[in-house]
Amino acid sequence: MRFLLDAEQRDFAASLDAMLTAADTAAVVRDWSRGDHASGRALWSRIAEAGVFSLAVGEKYGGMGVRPVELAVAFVELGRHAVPGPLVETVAAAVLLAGLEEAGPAERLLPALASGKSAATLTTGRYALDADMADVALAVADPCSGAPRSEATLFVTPPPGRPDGPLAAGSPLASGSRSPAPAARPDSRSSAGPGAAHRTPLRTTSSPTPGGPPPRPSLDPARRLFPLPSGGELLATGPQVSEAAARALLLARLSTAAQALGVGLALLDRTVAYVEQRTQFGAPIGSFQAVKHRLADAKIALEFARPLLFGAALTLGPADVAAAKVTACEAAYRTARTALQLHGAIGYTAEYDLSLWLTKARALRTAWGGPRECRALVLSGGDRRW
Amino acid sequence: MRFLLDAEQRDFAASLDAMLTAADTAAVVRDWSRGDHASGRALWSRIAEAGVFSLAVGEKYGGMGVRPVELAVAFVELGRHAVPGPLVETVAAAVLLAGLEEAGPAERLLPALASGKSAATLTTGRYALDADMADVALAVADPCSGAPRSEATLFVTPPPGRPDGPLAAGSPLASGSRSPAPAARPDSRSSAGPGAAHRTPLRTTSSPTPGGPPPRPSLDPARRLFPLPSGGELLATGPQVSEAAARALLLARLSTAAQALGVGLALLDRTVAYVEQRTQFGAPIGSFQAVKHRLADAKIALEFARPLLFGAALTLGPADVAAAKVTACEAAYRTARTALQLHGAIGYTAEYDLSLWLTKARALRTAWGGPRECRALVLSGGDRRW
Amino acid sequence: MDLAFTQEEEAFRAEARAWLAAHVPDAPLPSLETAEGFAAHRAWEAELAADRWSVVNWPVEYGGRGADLIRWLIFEEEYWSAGAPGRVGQNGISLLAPTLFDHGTEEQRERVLPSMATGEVVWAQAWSEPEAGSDLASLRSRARRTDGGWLLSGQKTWSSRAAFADRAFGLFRSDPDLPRPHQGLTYLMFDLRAPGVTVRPIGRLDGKPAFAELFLDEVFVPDKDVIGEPGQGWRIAMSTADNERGLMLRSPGRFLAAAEALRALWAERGSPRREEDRVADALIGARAYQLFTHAAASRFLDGDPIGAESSLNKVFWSELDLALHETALDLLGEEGEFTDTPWSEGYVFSLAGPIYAGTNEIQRDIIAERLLGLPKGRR
Amino acid sequence: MDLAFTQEEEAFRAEARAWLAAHVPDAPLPSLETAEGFAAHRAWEAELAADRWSVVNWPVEYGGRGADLIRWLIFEEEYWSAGAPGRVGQNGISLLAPTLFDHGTEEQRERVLPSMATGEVVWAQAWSEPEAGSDLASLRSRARRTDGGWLLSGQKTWSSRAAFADRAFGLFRSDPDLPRPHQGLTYLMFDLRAPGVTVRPIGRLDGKPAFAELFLDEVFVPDKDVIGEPGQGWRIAMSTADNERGLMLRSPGRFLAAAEALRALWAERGSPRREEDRVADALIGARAYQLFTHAAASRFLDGDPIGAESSLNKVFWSELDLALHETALDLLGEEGEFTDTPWSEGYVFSLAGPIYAGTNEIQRDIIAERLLGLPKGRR
Repeated sequence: MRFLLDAEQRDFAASLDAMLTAADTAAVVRDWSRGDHASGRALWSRIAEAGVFSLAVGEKYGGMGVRPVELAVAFVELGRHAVPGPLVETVAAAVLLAGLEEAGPAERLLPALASGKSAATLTTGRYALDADMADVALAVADPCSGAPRSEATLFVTPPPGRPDGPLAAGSPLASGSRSPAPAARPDSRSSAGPGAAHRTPLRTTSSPTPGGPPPRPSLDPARRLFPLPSGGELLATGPQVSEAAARALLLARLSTAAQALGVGLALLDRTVAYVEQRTQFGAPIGSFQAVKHRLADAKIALEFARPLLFGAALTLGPADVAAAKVTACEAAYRTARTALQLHGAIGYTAEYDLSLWLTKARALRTAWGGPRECRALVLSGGDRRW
Repeated sequence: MRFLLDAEQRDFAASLDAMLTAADTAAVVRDWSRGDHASGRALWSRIAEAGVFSLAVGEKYGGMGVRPVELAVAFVELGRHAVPGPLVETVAAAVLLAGLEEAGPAERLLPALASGKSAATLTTGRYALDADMADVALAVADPCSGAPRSEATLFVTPPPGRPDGPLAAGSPLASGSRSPAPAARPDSRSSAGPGAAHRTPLRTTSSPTPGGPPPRPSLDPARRLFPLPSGGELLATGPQVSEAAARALLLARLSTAAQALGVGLALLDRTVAYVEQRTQFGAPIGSFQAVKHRLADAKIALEFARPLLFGAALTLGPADVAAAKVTACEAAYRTARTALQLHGAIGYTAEYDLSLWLTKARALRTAWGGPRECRALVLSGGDRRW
Repeated sequence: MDLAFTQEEEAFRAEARAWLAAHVPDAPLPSLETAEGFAAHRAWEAELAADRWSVVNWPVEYGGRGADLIRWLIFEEEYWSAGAPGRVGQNGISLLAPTLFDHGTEEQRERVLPSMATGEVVWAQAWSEPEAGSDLASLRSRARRTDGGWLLSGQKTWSSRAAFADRAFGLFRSDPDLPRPHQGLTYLMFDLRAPGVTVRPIGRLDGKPAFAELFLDEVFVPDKDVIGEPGQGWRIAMSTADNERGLMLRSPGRFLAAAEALRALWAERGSPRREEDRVADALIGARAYQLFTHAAASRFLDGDPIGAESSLNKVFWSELDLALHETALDLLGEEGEFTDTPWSEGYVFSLAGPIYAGTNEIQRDIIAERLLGLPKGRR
Repeated sequence: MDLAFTQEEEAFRAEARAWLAAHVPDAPLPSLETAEGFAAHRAWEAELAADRWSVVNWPVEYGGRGADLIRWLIFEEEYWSAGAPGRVGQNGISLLAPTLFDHGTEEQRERVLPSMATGEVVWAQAWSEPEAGSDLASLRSRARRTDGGWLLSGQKTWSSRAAFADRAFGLFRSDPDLPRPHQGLTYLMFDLRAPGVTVRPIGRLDGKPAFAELFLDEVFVPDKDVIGEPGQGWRIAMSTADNERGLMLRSPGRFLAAAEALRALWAERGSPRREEDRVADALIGARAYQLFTHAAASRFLDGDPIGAESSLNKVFWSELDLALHETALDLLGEEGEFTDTPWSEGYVFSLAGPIYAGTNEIQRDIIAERLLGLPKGRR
């Protein structure tokens, strides 16, 4: 038992951190929030080059095998730098595709996801993150609802301008072209109904398809959540989808927990730096005991979320992953509240970069399993005895 | 609308406070906790002389009419001085007896309760406070359970050595004599079963009846809760009991809320005084910002419980009373936690008087309606719109 | 001690309720923090003012009804319970007007108040500066004497409403040579469209321009727009901080209405027991705040000043507001992150509560030192 | 990075589990804080020691098994999961023994440790004094040089276990003339039954004599009972405060077992959804503490010192313990006030957690200053 990142893992974190520090991610986030994906796409490629997406893809599809610990390491850094885009969703999509019985979809789509040529979005609900820029859009019909697990189905959209469909080899990133209107599926249900089987058209333009629905505004401007139109092309169905989706959900939740921890760590660092230089009443406010204790509490919350995250990465037990998710997100949100309070009014402004982390901390709490769902999972047990 | 205590009410509080301050209530509490009621009985008489119990008794029975505001004023002071005994229970018993259709029980018992010649205990559950010293012991068969309200029954025990029973005129305080074993009631259920109709024998000895069950130990040593033996003499039955008991419960809850607020105020006062004189690291610990902020939070909690208490006294709405109960008790407990933390080890000792308030703050939380029950009542509405 | 309203007060309540039932817009107005919403809210102020409901507690001659604090509380309960719009004139009405009543000249009151009451002139506050947040006495913006008035220079920030407002008020350093920072400040009113004023709107967390930075470059202010004596600005600003304004900053009616809305949301979501405690605590907190305010108003009407206890108030309502909105967002679940829900604007606003009008940290220092008598520390 | 135990570690776990299954008393022992319970717990220490389970991490020659930190963690998990009794020898084993290993003489180790391991000699700590709680350096009790040893005089307090224990250890001021309070302190061991020692038991909140005051009047201590150099007591006491002791003060196994018991209580009470969050948070907290400790142990085994991060530890487990027990009491409802429930003693004990071993306020100061690098304030 050595419950410690090894030197290689620490180096990986450090090199990602250095790359993202140099990339001025705050500016990328602001572009992305406006629907301008150019700088974000460039960053996406560098993240892929660093090997992040390969960590979610098996070796036979050009990846390095699914490596949850390294994914957690990477997503902490992605969160620390508030990197925008369907990062979690691309990981989850890769895991889902690899878990299907048919190898076809994985063979065709995974290499491009691993290499960063494609980005994927994936939804099990009503909204898909960054559906306007994702090259592959997957929708699972509500595997977590009351529906029998064997009924789960998976829809995918063909890449635009590629009539040979999503299973065509390579599936490279097309850009600048608009997707065709998706063919309506007669048996698909209304887009508003819960548990409905949705799909979303694949788009590679840098803004939502003209005439398509705009993203619903999130408090985190970088989170562009698109309502899903009805229709979609059936990719797979049956228990294989449910099983693969369950595993994908675990990885999505784990990655989100890591991202939230990174967001929290960044908020703490920035706030510590701020209170050291901000002077009121003739002293740096960081010398006031009330300020110190709030930051100490944030530190405690984050440092105890960290081992839950890596423990969950090692066991992938549903209760462990749920515990990591709720704890990292609550720690990040608590840190955000502290960061806002100690910055005062400047922290409350959208133009100050802190806001990019503050709003993300709130939004991630409910992404891929909110606090209620995660705590219920912890109580339902199912893991080995802790 | 003048939502302020008038001069008379403020004077009443001040005179009670002065009397109780002079009475060295901490020593009385320690006697009482050992089962030695002599000093407590003496204090009881002085509290009665000050008119406290008269505030729960109608004029025709020798009281001043039921006056919830003045009762709240009085119980804040009783709590502030941690006065032991079935104070709340005596108030509730008086309200219950006066609410029965038959005037007989009230006529016989209330004058002695008002004058302080008798103390009463009252229970709707499994334990009766200070049953070893109460002169009148009443038990209501579970009016709050799922049982139809019309089934509520009221039992009473005859005063010891008075074969003419509890309805005998005067019912003066006997002392030193043991109660006879109560006649078993053939239709009474087991003492352990919830919803059972119990009674408890009247005792005036200063310790529990030899051979009778001892009190179950409470964290608050002054709270001597006796399990109820089966049996009891039926005093009244039917909807009149339920209705009278409901009103008695409101007054019990209100008085407990007031007592808790008083406990919290005393804890705050004592802690403020302590941190001003306790020096560590070369300064009074009351000059440390973390200490100041914890005390400020206690102050806020208590000062916002206060208007809820008096508002509830004016409306006697069940939701208002429940809100006052849960808020005053949470504020008192929160203040107790702060008081303990800021006193450090000395506060953790039974011999230091602070402990008498600390442990009472915890115990009152669940007396006469715990947080869960009170919050549920608030949500169930039933009051006018706030 | 009673909570009973007089027949006249009940009649006042009935009149307010009836007027509101007839006039409150069916659909919510657009956000106050947008140009479109600002205009709509300004029109609503005019509608209120037309029937003397915009400033009920002002004297009749300035557009009010001469209502006392009790009637003001009644009006606010009815106002928020009716779902009426936010008040775009709040800064002027609750911050500037009390100062004018106490320290202004009759000429100033006659000139400023009626147009404030109708919303024709909307006022922004201009207190903070980049280096003077909680430590307000360290203001640097200057007022320099000139013929017939003053020239303002410097930078103000976090000026709420200033993105769309007409005029502003604040403190300026008119004598920089005095030894203590509280000395030599002057209280002035100025036009946000005067030459030399640059208004840069600032977006708050959800992007809406809820406040602005003001850059002032030799902005001329005539003597008639100085409130009180020059150099006495700090004393003037603080003297009204401790009066009923501490009571009137956030009315109980707002929180009672919000808590009822929360209860309705909770019921609509199937009354989850898991959130029961938090919903109950929001209802209880709103009730506690209402009754606390009733008690404070009663004391005030009996002639007692409202002092440091307004710090209790500030911490309580700001934490209540935040907890209430966080509970609502949690009830919304995944929908909670969207800014187009009925709860988002209130949540974002509630996040600022513990910061503005004196941070809650400062308020706790005040409670500890002034109400509990603890020794001053270095903080 | 892994959480996997070796085959040898798993075998160690199996051996511990089997032994505990065979030996843990069926019924709980009487409270440790009573004379009867103290004796029963002392006998239990002997039973543990007979099979070398009382001090698994000590070297074999002193009665241990030479277990590393990982095995210690495994043992503790099994120990508390088996519902085994509290450890009456804890003060000596976790506070004095590490100091003897680092700073004692071989003679001292041979003399002191074996009887500590068997419970034959139970040790009390004697750190605090009436005027020196959090500010430990301000100790006043004196050690005065005499022939062949020292004479101790003064008063110690909050000496846990001292009501029934045999010996004690603590710091005494041997040179009162030095300018800084940390200087001139000497670390000594002494007999609680020596002439000149008066032990006055002190009842904690529930009345049980969990600690005592010690009045020392010219108590003779031979030189052989001085640990390290005279005058170096502070350095010696602190040097082991930052090592693995910070890790071993409260083992994760205790909280894992308590959280599981809470889950069982919750289930027994009908799994009320209202308490679901708090029960889940107790389980999660215990798991987090387990994994945090695993990580810290791994770093320690890699040669990194355990420094100020033990302050994170202290605040976390003490708050977890309190929240866990408050939840249990709330689940018990009206029964929660009784001291004869299985939860009462744990609750009362948990109340002290944020106070002893450095108050949580001090720990937060340390976290802020040493881990976050914030400037020292006046506190």
